[in-house]
Amino acid sequence: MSVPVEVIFKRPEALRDRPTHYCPGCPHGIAHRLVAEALDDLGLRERAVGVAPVGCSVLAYNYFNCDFQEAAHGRAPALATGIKRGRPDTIVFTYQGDGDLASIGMAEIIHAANRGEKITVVFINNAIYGMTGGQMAPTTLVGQKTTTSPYGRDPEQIGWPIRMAELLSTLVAPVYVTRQALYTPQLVRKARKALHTAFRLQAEGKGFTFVELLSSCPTGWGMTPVEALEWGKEKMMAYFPLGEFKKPEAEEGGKK
Amino acid sequence: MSVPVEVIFKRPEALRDRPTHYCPGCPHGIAHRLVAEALDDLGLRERAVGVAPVGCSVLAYNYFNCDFQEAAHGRAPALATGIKRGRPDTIVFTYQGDGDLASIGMAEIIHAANRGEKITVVFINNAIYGMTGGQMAPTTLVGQKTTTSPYGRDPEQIGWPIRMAELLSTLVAPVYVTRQALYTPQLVRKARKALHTAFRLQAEGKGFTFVELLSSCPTGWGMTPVEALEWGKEKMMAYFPLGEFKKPEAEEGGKK
Amino acid sequence: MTRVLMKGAEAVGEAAIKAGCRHFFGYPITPQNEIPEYMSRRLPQVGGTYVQGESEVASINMLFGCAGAGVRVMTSSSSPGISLMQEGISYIAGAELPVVVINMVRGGPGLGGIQPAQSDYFQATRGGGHGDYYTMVLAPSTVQEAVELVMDAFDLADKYRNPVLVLGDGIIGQMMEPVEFPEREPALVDKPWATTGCKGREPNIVKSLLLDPYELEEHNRKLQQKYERMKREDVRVETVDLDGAEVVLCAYGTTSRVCRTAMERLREKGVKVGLVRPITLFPFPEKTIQSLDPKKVKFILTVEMSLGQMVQDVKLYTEGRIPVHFFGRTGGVVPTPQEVVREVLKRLGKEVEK
Amino acid sequence: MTRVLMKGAEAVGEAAIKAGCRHFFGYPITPQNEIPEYMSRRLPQVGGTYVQGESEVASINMLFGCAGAGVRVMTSSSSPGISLMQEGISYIAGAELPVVVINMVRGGPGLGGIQPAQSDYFQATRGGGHGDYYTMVLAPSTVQEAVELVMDAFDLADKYRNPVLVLGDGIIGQMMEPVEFPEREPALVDKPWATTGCKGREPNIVKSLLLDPYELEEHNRKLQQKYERMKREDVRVETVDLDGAEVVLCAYGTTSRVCRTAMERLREKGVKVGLVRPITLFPFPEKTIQSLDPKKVKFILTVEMSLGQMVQDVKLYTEGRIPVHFFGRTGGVVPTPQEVVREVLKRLGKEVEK
Amino acid sequence: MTSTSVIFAGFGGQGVLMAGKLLAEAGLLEGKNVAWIPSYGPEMRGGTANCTVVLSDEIVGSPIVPDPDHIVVLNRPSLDKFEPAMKPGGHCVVNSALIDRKVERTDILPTYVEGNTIATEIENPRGLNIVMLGAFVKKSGLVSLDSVKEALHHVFSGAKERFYEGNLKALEKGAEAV
Amino acid sequence: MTSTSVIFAGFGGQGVLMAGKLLAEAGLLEGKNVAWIPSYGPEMRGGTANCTVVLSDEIVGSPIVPDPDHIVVLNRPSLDKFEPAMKPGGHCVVNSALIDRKVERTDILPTYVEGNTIATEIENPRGLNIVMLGAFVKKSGLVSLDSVKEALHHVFSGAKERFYEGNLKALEKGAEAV
Amino acid sequence: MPYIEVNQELCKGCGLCVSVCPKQVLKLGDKINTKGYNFAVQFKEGCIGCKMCADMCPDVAITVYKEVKTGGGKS
Amino acid sequence: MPYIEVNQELCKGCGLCVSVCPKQVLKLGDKINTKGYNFAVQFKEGCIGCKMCADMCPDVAITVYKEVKTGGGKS
Ligand SMILES: Cc1ncc(C[n+]2csc(CCOP(=O)(O)OP(=O)(O)O)c2C)c(N)n1
Ligand SMILES: Cc1ncc(C[n+]2csc(CCOP(=O)(O)OP(=O)(O)O)c2C)c(N)n1
Ligand code: SF4
Ligand code: SF4
Ligand code: SF4
Ligand code: SF4
Ligand code: SF4
Ligand code: SF4
Ligand SMILES: [Mg+2]
Ligand SMILES: [Mg+2]
Repeated sequence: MSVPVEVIFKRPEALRDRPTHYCPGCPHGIAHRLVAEALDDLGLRERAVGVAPVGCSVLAYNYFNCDFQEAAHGRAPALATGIKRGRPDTIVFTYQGDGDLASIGMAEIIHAANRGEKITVVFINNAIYGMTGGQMAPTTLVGQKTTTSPYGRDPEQIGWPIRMAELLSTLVAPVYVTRQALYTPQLVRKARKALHTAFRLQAEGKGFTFVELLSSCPTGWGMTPVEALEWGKEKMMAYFPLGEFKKPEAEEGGKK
Repeated sequence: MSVPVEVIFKRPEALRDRPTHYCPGCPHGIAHRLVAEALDDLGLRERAVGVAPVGCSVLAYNYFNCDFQEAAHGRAPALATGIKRGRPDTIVFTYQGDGDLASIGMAEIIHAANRGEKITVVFINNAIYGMTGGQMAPTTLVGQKTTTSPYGRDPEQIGWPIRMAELLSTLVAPVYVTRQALYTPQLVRKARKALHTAFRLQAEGKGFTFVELLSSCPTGWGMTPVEALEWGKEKMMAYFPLGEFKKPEAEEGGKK
Repeated sequence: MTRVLMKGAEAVGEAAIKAGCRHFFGYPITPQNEIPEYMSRRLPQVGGTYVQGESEVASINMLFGCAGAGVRVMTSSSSPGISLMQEGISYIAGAELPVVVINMVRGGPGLGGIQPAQSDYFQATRGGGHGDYYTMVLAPSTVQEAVELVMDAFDLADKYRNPVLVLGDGIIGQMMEPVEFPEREPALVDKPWATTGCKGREPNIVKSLLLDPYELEEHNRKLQQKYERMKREDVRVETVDLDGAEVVLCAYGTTSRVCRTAMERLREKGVKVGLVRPITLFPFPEKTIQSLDPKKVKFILTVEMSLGQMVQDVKLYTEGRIPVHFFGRTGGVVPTPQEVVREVLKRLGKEVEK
Repeated sequence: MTRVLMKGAEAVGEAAIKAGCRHFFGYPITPQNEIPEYMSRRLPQVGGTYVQGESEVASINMLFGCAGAGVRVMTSSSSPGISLMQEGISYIAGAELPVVVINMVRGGPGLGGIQPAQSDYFQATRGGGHGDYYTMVLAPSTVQEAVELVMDAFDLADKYRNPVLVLGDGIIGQMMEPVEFPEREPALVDKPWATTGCKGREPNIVKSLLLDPYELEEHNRKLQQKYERMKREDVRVETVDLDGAEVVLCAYGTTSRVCRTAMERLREKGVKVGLVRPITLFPFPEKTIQSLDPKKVKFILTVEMSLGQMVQDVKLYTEGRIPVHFFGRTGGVVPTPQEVVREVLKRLGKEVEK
Repeated sequence: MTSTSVIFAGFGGQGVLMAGKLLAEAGLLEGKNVAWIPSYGPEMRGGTANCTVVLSDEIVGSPIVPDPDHIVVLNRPSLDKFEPAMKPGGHCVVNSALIDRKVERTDILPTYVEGNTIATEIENPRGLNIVMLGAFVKKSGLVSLDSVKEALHHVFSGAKERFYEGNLKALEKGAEAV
Repeated sequence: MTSTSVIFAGFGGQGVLMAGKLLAEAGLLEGKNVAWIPSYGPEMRGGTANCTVVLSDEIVGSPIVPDPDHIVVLNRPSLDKFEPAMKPGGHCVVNSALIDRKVERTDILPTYVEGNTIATEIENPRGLNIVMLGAFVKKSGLVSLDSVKEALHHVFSGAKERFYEGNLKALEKGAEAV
Repeated sequence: MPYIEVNQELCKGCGLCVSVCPKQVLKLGDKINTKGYNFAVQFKEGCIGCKMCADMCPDVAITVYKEVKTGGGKS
Repeated sequence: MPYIEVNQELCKGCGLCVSVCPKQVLKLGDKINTKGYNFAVQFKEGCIGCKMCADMCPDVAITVYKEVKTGGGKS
């Protein structure tokens, strides 16, 4: 006799039932799920068009269960601009890594944000180029060793890690700019809320929304997945403070 | 019988004795002179390498009396990086317009600043693309009519003007970030001091220095030179506040 | 409709609008600024959208997104700007999207100058970007033809799901000539592959990534078949007086007009001269070249505003059967009819007027 | 010095250092990441500077500046990244600066794949950027040759004040082979034109802008003379067994190795087969092709990892005197010796083994 | 030769492009094939400007004309530049108010018009270009003055209508002056 | 045929690239021409990895070998993939600790090695690749075991010296196991 | 009592679920799946259905179940 | 008394100097230079050598002079 059971956690509809190519313990998978949940919760899957970056998540289109375009490296915000301007009724989001967004795609993200494109940008900051084998990113921490900063990032030579959320929140047009992290279940739940807010604001036609998610790259960092999350929580969060850097006035007192 | 006279104002040595191609009343000429004076005053002319942009000042190399390279549109900070890294003993400066620096060259300026390249960037903000015939720039004011914003810049459609000095001053590496204006003799004198400071700091090996100069474009704005300066003083300075957004600690109390 | 005097650049803009294009993304550059300017003025009037990209790189990627969403879209630029678009064009060709790109060519290399040139022929016809791809390339020689070719460009882009380049030059862009806009409805086609939101269907994916080399090769073969089809179905060429010609000039765009004037003068001197004017540069009118009769044609003179680029295609298809000569000016200098006349006479061994 | 086993990418890096290159600007991309990684490790040890550009666009412009300042400098990338450099390369060619650019070609178009390809031949040899310019293009087929050609590339760049491209592919970059570094001092030359600060001389100006079309044309003619000089002085080609060959294979880089293996097997089957292996792709070894004897050579088979690009050059210089065939795989698929053997036998009308 | 070319040249701001455009419009109204092509680019800033107009009974061939049939020059540098280039036999219309020298060639037909003076007299100093156009059209007879008037009406309509009267007067005065 | 090719294949992380590299180094030490080429790219992430080593008395021709002479496979997918591609007569060395099937072809020479088990026994579980290499070298005789030892010494020197002993043992154990 | 199920083929044995489970009822098993990973298993009772494991699982390999309280015959 | 000199060929007649001169001693003259510009001139005395005109002149066409005080024979 089987006891009747209820499923209290399962794969969201906006995520396909497929194995990913990510390394074991890579938070890209968590971020995918959170985005998919936000789309499901808000009933936006059938209006959504995602833009995959070039980076480890280049195959994101295989995992999400919605329309997708695969961009040139760094140009996802430009593609998203084209999609949203061409089809204002769609819900457009980009999903970008730190190499993609903060290095080669710096001009595109700043200008899309500055124009107030009505899109949602999901920014996975793992302080490294995962896909190409662990090179230095603009967000690589001071002293961090990577395959192209083999002696540790030296700020005298190449400057300090860029804080994208802070940079973008100095612009007028963006309506929602936040930084969250994926290092613990509690943080993951907060990140989920942030994505929900971002997509909701887009659906309401409010404007440009930006969710930075501090992540890890066990492979690139040369750590086990569990170590990587701990290092992230300790080091990444120390340099990249979490918070909502910008949100619509109405949201301040409103539901979070 | 001629009275003995003393010259109390003359063309600086670092500026060639040549007519420029600029329109009548175009402040590019003023900015050139100020840069040349800074080089002269600090005795840097023979170590200087300027980088000319693509923009009305594309021919700057004809006017300055020092080594020069002419860059691709927007990439002057990348060229400057190459020059300074290749020849650390040179004094390298870029001279860029708002289309060049704030639009196509956004990634290059942010990253050069973020790396803390030991160069000086002179940024001429005239809120328009002068050279190509008066198109909208990222710094074009709200409501301003240009040949590509014929109905006036609409922030709902294309966002608000970018404040570059503020944006760059959020980065860690830059040592000196200031905005000055060229609208009155008093302002011009302050701008001159700012350039002096910037070049001095570079010569001292301090790091990245950035001088934004609010300018005008009588031709692109469709005004007489005098009207243009007045409009600039009233409208440009209202949106783009003057000030020193970043300077080395030691400078605070020191000579200005 | 009556003929109106219009600048080439503006006529190009209006033609795009007539073809149903409501989205334009571009970045200013001389000598084609009148196109974005026109679009920024006109598009809002017809419910369209003009967005000035922050650069040519951004602009071409906006096209990429917009075309992926199934919308007719165009950009325009000139040589340096087009170079910046090469990665994007390669992606768009790889992802098989229909876009229209205008290049009003200017003298190069580098910043070069802003006067008319044809020195981007290789880039346009061989793919300046990476990989085995081609774009269709249309080369108008008058403002009227620019209008027609731009309208056709949208249809061809849709037909082949491929970028179509319109290769003009500073003159085509800046010149005013009388134009008449053909009365024709835009032939908008269904785009079931577009990313419009997956309501009621499986998700659509627009991409150029195929990590498995065998799949990527398969994809390349498919693209190749498309290019072969272009060669079969959409070659365009104008020929003038080829019958009995002892000398054949070959030129496109602006230089073909120079050749026309030169031909008048040559005929006055008793030279039997014909003209092959490729209208599609890719696919190149190879059959026309191949069909020239070596027994009658003494030589072909290719005239370009370059140091010699299209002449390679002419040689490729004559395969040594007819001598192929070249005359060109470059860097923004437009050859004069006199120069062409002189070159032909010299090659014929005739007395050359001073 | 002894032979050491080294990855192609790292050997390229070390060769550059041996050639006196102390400055590297680049951006990661598969399959050549080991070059920037190697440089980031090694350059600080020899007093040099590695700066990771924020993009390929920035990187090539850093080269532009650095070379203008008279310093030996290199970057490396792979196909999409090289497309992004086209504007910069055109500028550098226009400004006549010596730089070395490595392209480890991968399958395209667009993002394509990351496996080895040769489909950037057109881009490399015809100038993917705008304007009438050429870069020298060197194509190594072994790691050892990559070392030598990279060292030569710096000398050639200085000799011509021109960009030199080294065109490898994923295999050349990823493969380990034994290498021996030639003992030779870097041939550093005086660069009186460089922007080093004008102490004691008139200011130097490095630029590609010439607004007057006649001056720009003059400049282009000067460039053209340089390209002609390359054709006279620096063509490199390896030929194997051309004497008496009835079939000539033509291939460069990795595919030339495939052809070598195929040749062994063909010889076993009694086919007299030779090989033309261009080492410089621009200037192309046209004389070698022209000197093939139509009476002896039944056909030329060009083998490429593309849909057919170099084959155009082969055709251009055979001018129809010898049939030119093509065999290629693309998208990252490497042709096998068996396939080449089969293709040759088929063309010869011989029985083809299954 | 069924095709005729005219170059209008002067300082930037003197309105030579508009003068040329009016001629082209007039030609179009008379059923001719026409092409108008300006010099362009930064050399216009504070420098000189010019445009070429080609009128033809057949298809217009090369729109770039190294040797124009006629020229209308509003300043000295333009006369210096284009006088030597002209074909023999054409009209050379000179703004003698600004140009302090005479035409040197003897195989072309000079016409001197005190352009600025006339324009100032009729209190329309910006109408200099139209004065010169009037003079040229009258002298050359290339198109009829009426066609130019119609073109003027066409170009200066709508928002620009207020300039119509002044320019009409300039045209007539120019024509009268020669 | 003077040239021999071997493919080493397994999961990413099993060390197949290093095993191949050691074979190439050993070949070089014996004065042969060698080439080593890895599979590369993102498919390595959590997927499979392999490399090809070619040893030759002459210049190495095509380094890409669709039909290897020998294979050394560390996991099941690799056996499935490369067994059918092999030339007849070659050695197929199988990590039977992980691979739950036998070689199917009858024209190749199978060798089964309990790779993981042996590596675990000698307390060097990461030495699996070297165990398999030892087995292959012993079976094929393509290079001498001594040359591989020398290569091992060369590769595991300096900072990596601490891994030398363990790997030497793995090599020997692998060779002994067949 | 709530419990979880791990999809063996999706699991990559990263151990994140194991590390966050407040009840320590998860571990990586000895068996490997076809990709070679030691997948996670719930090896004892005590799961409280807090879903933390599922929140952290990058491969969405975990489903969390709760027994339904069958109160008064209604399901 | 200080005075200024305008280089006629460099001056573009923009009028900026005229607009800033606190003593209003400058104006654009009637004559044009070879480029067609009405260049600036100091049309009356009263210059105080404040250099404001020179500060604003985009074409560096202005030189400012001051008479040297010849105090006691020394120059
Ligand atoms: C134009 C271009 N340059 C470089 C690359 C190579 N590339 C692919 S992904 C990547 C960076 C990936 O890092 P990131 O964006 O941080 O994503 P992650 O892999 O870390 O998630 C790079 C440099 C490319 N594909 N295209
Ligand atoms: C790649 C490229 N894109 C566009 C241009 C055309 N262009 C030249 S200057 C310029 C903008 C000039 O504006 P700005 O930088 O503000 O300088 P200003 O002329 O106002 O001083 C543009 C778009 C170009 N030369 N190259
Ligand atoms: S390399 Fe890093 S970012 Fe990429 S899948 Fe692996 S762990 Fe994730
Ligand atoms: S167009 Fe504007 S910025 Fe350019 S020279 Fe003229 S006034 Fe100055
Ligand atoms: S739901 Fe909570 S208690 Fe149950 S296994 Fe998961 S983490 Fe442990
Ligand atoms: S978190 Fe997921 S993938 Fe990782 S071990 Fe647990 S169930 Fe497996
Ligand atoms: S120096 Fe001062 S007072 Fe003299 S003219 Fe110039 S602005 Fe006027
Ligand atoms: S400011 Fe200079 S250019 Fe302008 S009018 Fe005065 S002197 Fe002439
Ligand atoms: Mg990253
Ligand atoms: Mg500007």
